[in-house]
Order: sequence, then structure tokens, then C-alpha cells
Amino acid sequence: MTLTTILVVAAALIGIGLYGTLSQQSFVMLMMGLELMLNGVMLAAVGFWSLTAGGLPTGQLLTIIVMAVMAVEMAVGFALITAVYRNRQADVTEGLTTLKH
Amino acid sequence: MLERLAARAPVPVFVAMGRDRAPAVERLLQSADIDVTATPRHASILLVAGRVRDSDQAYLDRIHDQLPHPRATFWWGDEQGDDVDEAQRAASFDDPVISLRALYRNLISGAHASETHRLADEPPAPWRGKGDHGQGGEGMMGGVPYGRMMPMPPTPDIRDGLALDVYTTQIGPFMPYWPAGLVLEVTFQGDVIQSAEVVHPPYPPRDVDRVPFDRLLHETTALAQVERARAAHHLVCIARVLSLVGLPTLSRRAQILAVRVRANERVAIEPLRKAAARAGLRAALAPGLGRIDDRLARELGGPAQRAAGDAIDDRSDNPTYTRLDFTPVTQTKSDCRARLAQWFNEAEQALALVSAAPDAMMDQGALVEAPWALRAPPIDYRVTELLPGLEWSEALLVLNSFDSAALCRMAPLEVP
Amino acid sequence: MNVTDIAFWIFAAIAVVSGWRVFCTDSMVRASFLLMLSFIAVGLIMVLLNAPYLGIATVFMMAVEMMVMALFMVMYMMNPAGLNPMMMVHQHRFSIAAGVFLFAALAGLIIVTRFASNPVAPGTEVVAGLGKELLGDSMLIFETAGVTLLATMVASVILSSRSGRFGAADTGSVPPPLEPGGEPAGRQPEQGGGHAHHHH
Amino acid sequence: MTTIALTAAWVAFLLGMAWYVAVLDGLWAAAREGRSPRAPLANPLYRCATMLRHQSNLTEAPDLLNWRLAPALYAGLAGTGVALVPFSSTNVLADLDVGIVWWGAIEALTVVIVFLHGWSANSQFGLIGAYRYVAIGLPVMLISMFVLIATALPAESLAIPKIIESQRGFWNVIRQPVGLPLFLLLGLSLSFRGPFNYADSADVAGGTAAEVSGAPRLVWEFARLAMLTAVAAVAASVFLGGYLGPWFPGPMWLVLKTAAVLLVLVGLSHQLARISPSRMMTLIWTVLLPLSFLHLVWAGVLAL
Repeated sequence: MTLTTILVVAAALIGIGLYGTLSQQSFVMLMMGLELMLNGVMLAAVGFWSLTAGGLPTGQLLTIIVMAVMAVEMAVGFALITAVYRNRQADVTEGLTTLKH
Repeated sequence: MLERLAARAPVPVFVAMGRDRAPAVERLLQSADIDVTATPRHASILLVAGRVRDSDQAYLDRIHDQLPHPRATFWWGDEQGDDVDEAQRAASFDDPVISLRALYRNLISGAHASETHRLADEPPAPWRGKGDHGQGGEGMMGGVPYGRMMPMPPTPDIRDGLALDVYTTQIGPFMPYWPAGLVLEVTFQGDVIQSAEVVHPPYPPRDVDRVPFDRLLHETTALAQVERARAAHHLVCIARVLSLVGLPTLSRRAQILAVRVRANERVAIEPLRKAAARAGLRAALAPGLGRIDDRLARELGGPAQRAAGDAIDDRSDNPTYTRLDFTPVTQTKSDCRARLAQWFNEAEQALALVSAAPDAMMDQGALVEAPWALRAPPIDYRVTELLPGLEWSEALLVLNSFDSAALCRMAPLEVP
Repeated sequence: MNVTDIAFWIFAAIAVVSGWRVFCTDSMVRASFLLMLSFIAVGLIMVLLNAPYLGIATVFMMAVEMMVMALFMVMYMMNPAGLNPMMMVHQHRFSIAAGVFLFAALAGLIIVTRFASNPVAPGTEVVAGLGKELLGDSMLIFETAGVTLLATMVASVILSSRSGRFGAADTGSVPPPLEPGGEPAGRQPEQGGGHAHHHH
Repeated sequence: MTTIALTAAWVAFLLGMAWYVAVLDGLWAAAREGRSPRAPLANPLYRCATMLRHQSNLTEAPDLLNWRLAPALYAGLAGTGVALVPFSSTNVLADLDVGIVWWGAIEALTVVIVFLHGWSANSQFGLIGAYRYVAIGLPVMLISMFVLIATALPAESLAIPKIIESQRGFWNVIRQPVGLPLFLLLGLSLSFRGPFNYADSADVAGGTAAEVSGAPRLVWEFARLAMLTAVAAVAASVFLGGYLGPWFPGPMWLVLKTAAVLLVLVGLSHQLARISPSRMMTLIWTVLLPLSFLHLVWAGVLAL
């Protein structure tokens, strides 16, 4: 378990997350992709904090902020989906085409 | 070792209540040797109490196949054919506990072979998937790979993104705390009922409760017998409600009381009532839950009408009762709480009448109020109108706050 | 290879594999709980990295979050139980390429970079340190995060509430078709709603 | 004590307490039903044997992996909960700096697992039980987290051993009197008993357990008892001083206090009626959660 291996695992999570974000049609699944990317970011942050920052408390703080961002992303995401669903009855990304016209 | 231990456990029994000459199943609960289970999956013996309708035979077979091996069926009632094994049946006046115990012990030890499936154990529709992922189609709905549509009802889509999808399912006729014989097709959203339709009506009141009232039509009958039957009927109704609000032990106590009342023992209902009140029965039955309007209450008659405040009771005109200063007890609110209180009050009043006039006799044909709702004339109100919008446990409370005669009149078979 | 290394590789494998399976399963409930599994594995790696509070808080938070997410998935998806298999993707090849490219680029960078080595000293009170940081020097940041969350809650309730100042939020909405370009399916909200005759 | 001895004590504690709760249940029920109990000490074993003798059945298209795993995971969570509790000042199986946070994770994962158990059977009553449980289980979990954080304040630590040591002067039940009753509600909710039995009640034909039989059902029922034991052991530790006490050795005090808390929990589960889920939600969000906030403020002011 070296920093390199941890970061490679984090990179794998971010890569899979990007794949999910780009490929999924459903809004909710798209958000799952974003969450997975943030998961990788958290792992990388803790890895850096633990193995290069010598236990500086601000490193952990960064992870807590990422968690808060994740919660915000979830809440706003679901609220937007609900609003969009109410307005257009769409739950897939293709349902939103207003910006094309 | 395992078998010897298991043989000494209480016998897990699932009860399917039938109609004709159905015995008093609550008698079983007097014995600590019997466990009445909430689901067939937890039982070893399927107890069929009385005869079931022909239309319910398929449901019974499905319940039977849900019992885990080793399993057996036991018939308790008077109308069984002679082709049934002696070890697997009892007449309705017999006490079947010993037979059940023996059957169970033989099942566990392997001396009695476990029953095989009655229905074919195969999916109701064959797999028809195709394509790389077996999806059998494109898009979100993914075709019909199971040979049937998605398990969603053909009703308009009521989703708004913050509501669960609806699904439709048939419930009944053999479930604990469910009016025997009633089959409803219920559309749920989560655990809230969207709509319900009657598929099969419930069974009428049981013979075991009717005996003294029927006898009064032909011969002179003791008032005590009639009133004891009334108290026992009400206690069994109370027991179902108690069980639904999460008080299974008090429920069992109420059923045991009912058995003892029928067996001419002196019992007091007050302690049970107090224990239920201390447990928070009022809080468990929300005020206004299951309220019916006065017109419906009048049409139903019986305890439901008196729970709405009408002091209508045939006993008021019966000289045997008027000599005892009989006045009908009533409630005002006409909701589940009121109907439950009405049952409690009438049961207590019945036992008070018994102790006031233990030897009073009534002439043949004397007019006496039955413990349940009127059984005629037809009524144009459906019990299913009471259910939409209720959470499942509330819906069960509402259903069980009516006696079986009232339910029968509110749930005749709907012709599509 | 010691116990920590073995544990790390097991957790890493769980995190990556379950993260990948999220996008391969038919059932929405399974998808959200696979994502939860990925988070739990990462949380346990954090515990191995001397960050017990962060790691276990991740497990705790993600269990709750994914439970709620699973219910939301069931509410939004047309095939919630995954009884019928399905494939709901677009620009699939491009997405795979993008994912692989990002991973390769990041991994390449990671492998060629030389990182400083300054691990957490054994005996450091990491949990107490984090607490003092949160409620000491970085109080402002922490409180900002807290207020942001509160604002988010208010905003999401407003966004998702059906009624608004100008009438129901779904007035004039059109349901999506079941196949591209097809007829709108499902519920058709009443046209115009109850406010069409409103004075202007 | 060595790790092996500790592990043995942990297993014995779990099994013994589960049996104790089953016996108490039988005695209490018989008293309420007004009849004499039936072989009170051995009856739980007989029932175990019956469940083992039953076939493990299947439903149409269940999610078999989750369905079979859920009982085992539930029991495992209960086991880790008990492992957090120190038997004496030096003997604790899982000495975590963040014991309370781990307990919170156990609560959250329990909600997930009970939902999975009901959902994966592919049956309507299991699903209804699962939905109802999530609606009630999540807010009750929030209450318990506030209550537990309040106990961490005087100890200035999230570790359970330190919280116990901080009670040498006064037990937390005296300093924070509202905490223990609120935490006991969590016990009823985590093992869905009595007034909080929204998952497996009889009105949904056994709910999430409606379709299981055989060995998986035995594990599930055991896990419910083990989870109740875990809650009681944690309650005894963070509110009643755990192993602290005069005359007897520490482990004995822990066992006595856990047994006492279990007695109260069993009593509550038999004595109280269940209100409808929607009314329970209202009660939790409008009364109990604000109460737990006030409780936390009170504990904070007291700790200053």
C-alpha cells in the first residue's frame, strides 16, 4: 500500500465514474457516476494527507469538504430532477432539448 | 438430536379459515402447544378449518405449496370426505391439539411423509428474452422477456417524481387478521392503498357464533347462552384488532377469554380492557379512522349502528330483557375506536346480563338482537370506498373494525 | 506483504469492481447498493490510512445516502426492480474511451511523479486534531460548509415543491414517449391548469 | 485476557443474552396471556430446532445473493456492535478511537440490510415491511446519534472506553436523564419489536421475514435478538457506567446492567401498542427529534 497504488485505485474510480457520467441516459444513474468520481477524489485526498502531509489536520478538512459537496450535489441534483420531471415529465437526458433550439 | 428437540417445540400451524361449520379456531390458542403463524412459510401444518368455497381452492393450493418441507395438511370440520387420512382430520367439536401434536411429531421424525406440491412448480410464463443482454427489446421497458408486461397496473401513470410507482396485487382469502374469504385486488403506492376492488366476498358469520341464535328460532333457549355467544363473538373481534396494533399477547388473551366464555366459565373482561388501555390502544387507533356516515351506520344496523349513537336494539322490546332494565349501550363517534369500545361495552354488558339472570329462559322465536350487523337488505355501499388513501395497517384496522356480516353486506361480488 | 497490504488490495478490488458493476446492473436498488459497497470499501481503506474518523464517517454517511438514493431510484425509474433486463446508455464507445483515457492519463502521471514521503507519525491524535481544526482555525470553512448545506436543503425543498407563486410546477408539462419520437406516455396533466383564466 | 479468550467471551455473551431475551419473551408473553409458560428455559432451543428442520424455501425470482446474505450481515452487525463494548478497563475486543461513529455506521447499515431483506424476497408484504422500516428506521437513527454525541461531550472522546471512564463520578443516566429512554427507542427500532415493529409485524404477514424459512430464518431471528443485546450493552456502557461498580468484577457488572436494560426493552416491547407509521413519523419528527436537540444542548451546557 504505497501512495502510488492508492492513487492508481483512485484514478480507476474516477475513470469509471467519468464513464458512467458520460454514458448513462438516466439522470439518477448520471449522478451515481458523479458520486463515484468524488469517491476517487476523497480516496486520493486521504492518501495524500496520510502519506505526504504528515497528518496535518487541514488535509482531513479537505475530505470533509468533499463529503459536504457530495451531499450538496445529491440534494440539488434530486431537486433539479424533480423540478424537471414535473415540468417536462423527463427522466432521461435526451428529454431535455430546450438548449438546442 | 435435532429432530428430538424440534419435536418438542410448539406446533407451528397456519390457519386457513373456511366457511361451513368452521370450528372455533381460537380454541387452539388455549394450548401453549400450538403456535399460530402469520405466514405459511413459518408453519409445518396447514390447518383448514371448515370447508372452503370451490373458487378458493386454488388459493388454498398456493398456500399449501408455500409451506416449507416437511409439511402436512390437517382438516378440522364436519364436511370432509372419507378419503382423508384419519391422522389428518378432526370433527369440529373435537379438540385437535393431540392429533396435531402427533402429526407434527411424525412429520419431524419422517414417519409421516411430507406432502408434495399441488401446483406445478414453474414460472407462470416462459422466458422470452433475446439480444446481448437478454433484454428482448430496446428502450427503458426492455420488451417482455418474461412473456408478460412489467408488474405495473394498466392504470394512468400517477408518478410525479416524488411518488413511488403503483403496483397491483390480490390479497386474501386466507391471511391472519383478514376477513375470512375476502379477496381484494389492491393497488398500492408504497404502503398506501390507491384503490381496491372486491374479487370474492367474505364469508358470513361463523356457525360457532350463530348456534344459540339459530336455536332460539326453534326451541326455548337460555338467555345466558345467547349472551355468552354474543360476548364470545365480540371478544374474537376485539382480539383481531388487538393483534393488529401490535399486542399479540393481549389478542391471545382475548381469544382464550372467548373460549372460556363459551365454556360457561365466569370471566371478567375489565382486566383485559384496562391492560389494552394502558398499552396505548387509544393512541394506536387514530381518532376519525374508519368513520362512517350515519346513513351507512343505520343501514348496517347492529353494533356498527349503536357505535354511531343510535340506541336501536331488538332486545329493548324483549320482555325478558326489559325485566332486567336493559338499555342499549352506545358510542357517538362511529369510527374504529367507537366500534371497538362498543364491542367491549356490549361484551361486558352481556356478561353482566348473564350474572343478573343466570336462569332466565326465552321462548322459541323471541326477538333478540344478533351480535353482528343486519344481514339484509342489499346495500349500495362498498367497503372498498373506505380504503383508498389509507396506509396498509390502517386499512386492516378499518376492515377488522366491522363484523363479518357488515363486511358481507359491504362487499358483495362486483360484476365487472 | 503484510496484513495491511492484503486488506488494502481486497478493499481496492471491492471498490473498483463494485464501482464498475453499478453501471452494469438492471436493478436500480442493486445499483445504489453497489455504489454504497464501493464507498464502504474506500472508507475502510481510509481507516487503514490512519483516518478512522473520516473512513467510518464515510461508511455511515454513504449507508444513509444510498438508502435514500435507492428509494429515489425506485421513484424515478420506469423499471425499478430490474425484473426486465435493460440497457440505457448513449455514446457508449465514446464514454468507454473517455473513461479509459482519463484513467490511463492519471495513472501515467501518478507513476512518473515522485511524491514526497511524510507519513502520519504513529501516536498522532488524528481524530482530536481534526476536531480541533474544525472548531478552531478552520471554523469559518466548516461553518460555511454547514450553512451551504442548510441553504441546499432550503433550495431543494423549494425546487422540488409542487406549488409555487405562479401555480402548480407541472403546469403544461408533457410526458416523455416510450420510444424516441413516439406518442407521449403516461399521465397527461390537464392543459393550462386551473390558472388559465387568471387575471393578468 | 488474550484475544482468544476475549473472542470466546464475546460469543458466549451474544449467545447467552439472545437466549436470555428469548426466555424473557416467553415468560412475559405467558404472563400477559394469563396462562402458565411452556418449558420456559428450553422452548427457544426447541424453536431453533424446528426452524433448522424446515426447508429453506425459494420465491419466484428472488435476489438470491442479497436474500441469503442479509440475515448473516444483520447478525454480523450485531456482533460488531457487541465487540465495541469493553468487558473491563483492559478487555475490549474492538478498541476504536471512534467507537460511537462506528456504532452509527452499524445503525445505518442495519436500515440498509433490513430493507434489502424485505426487497430481495420479491414479495409484496416483504416490500411493504421494507418501505415502512426505512421511513421509521432512518429518523430514529438520527435521534440516537444526537443522544450518543451528547454522551461523548463529558468524556471529550468518541471512544466507548473513555466514555465509561468519564462516568466514574456520575453515570450519564443521571447527568443526561432524557438520553437513555431515547436510546431505548433505538433498541426497539433496530430489532423491530413491539411498538416499533414496522418491518416484521403480523399485519404484513411477517413483513421482511414473510417469505423466509429454515436456516436463514433462524439466523434472522437470532440476529434480531443479538441486535437487541448489542443496543442494551452499548446503553449499559454509555449511560449506566458499563463495567464500573463496587464489589463485583467489571464483566459481571456489564452482564448485570445489560440484562437489566434487556428486561426493560422486553417489557416495553410487550406493553406498548403500535401506532400507525404515519403517526409515528409525525411523533418522531415533531417531538422526539427536537427533544434530542434540546438534550444535546443541555449536555453541552453541562459539559462546559
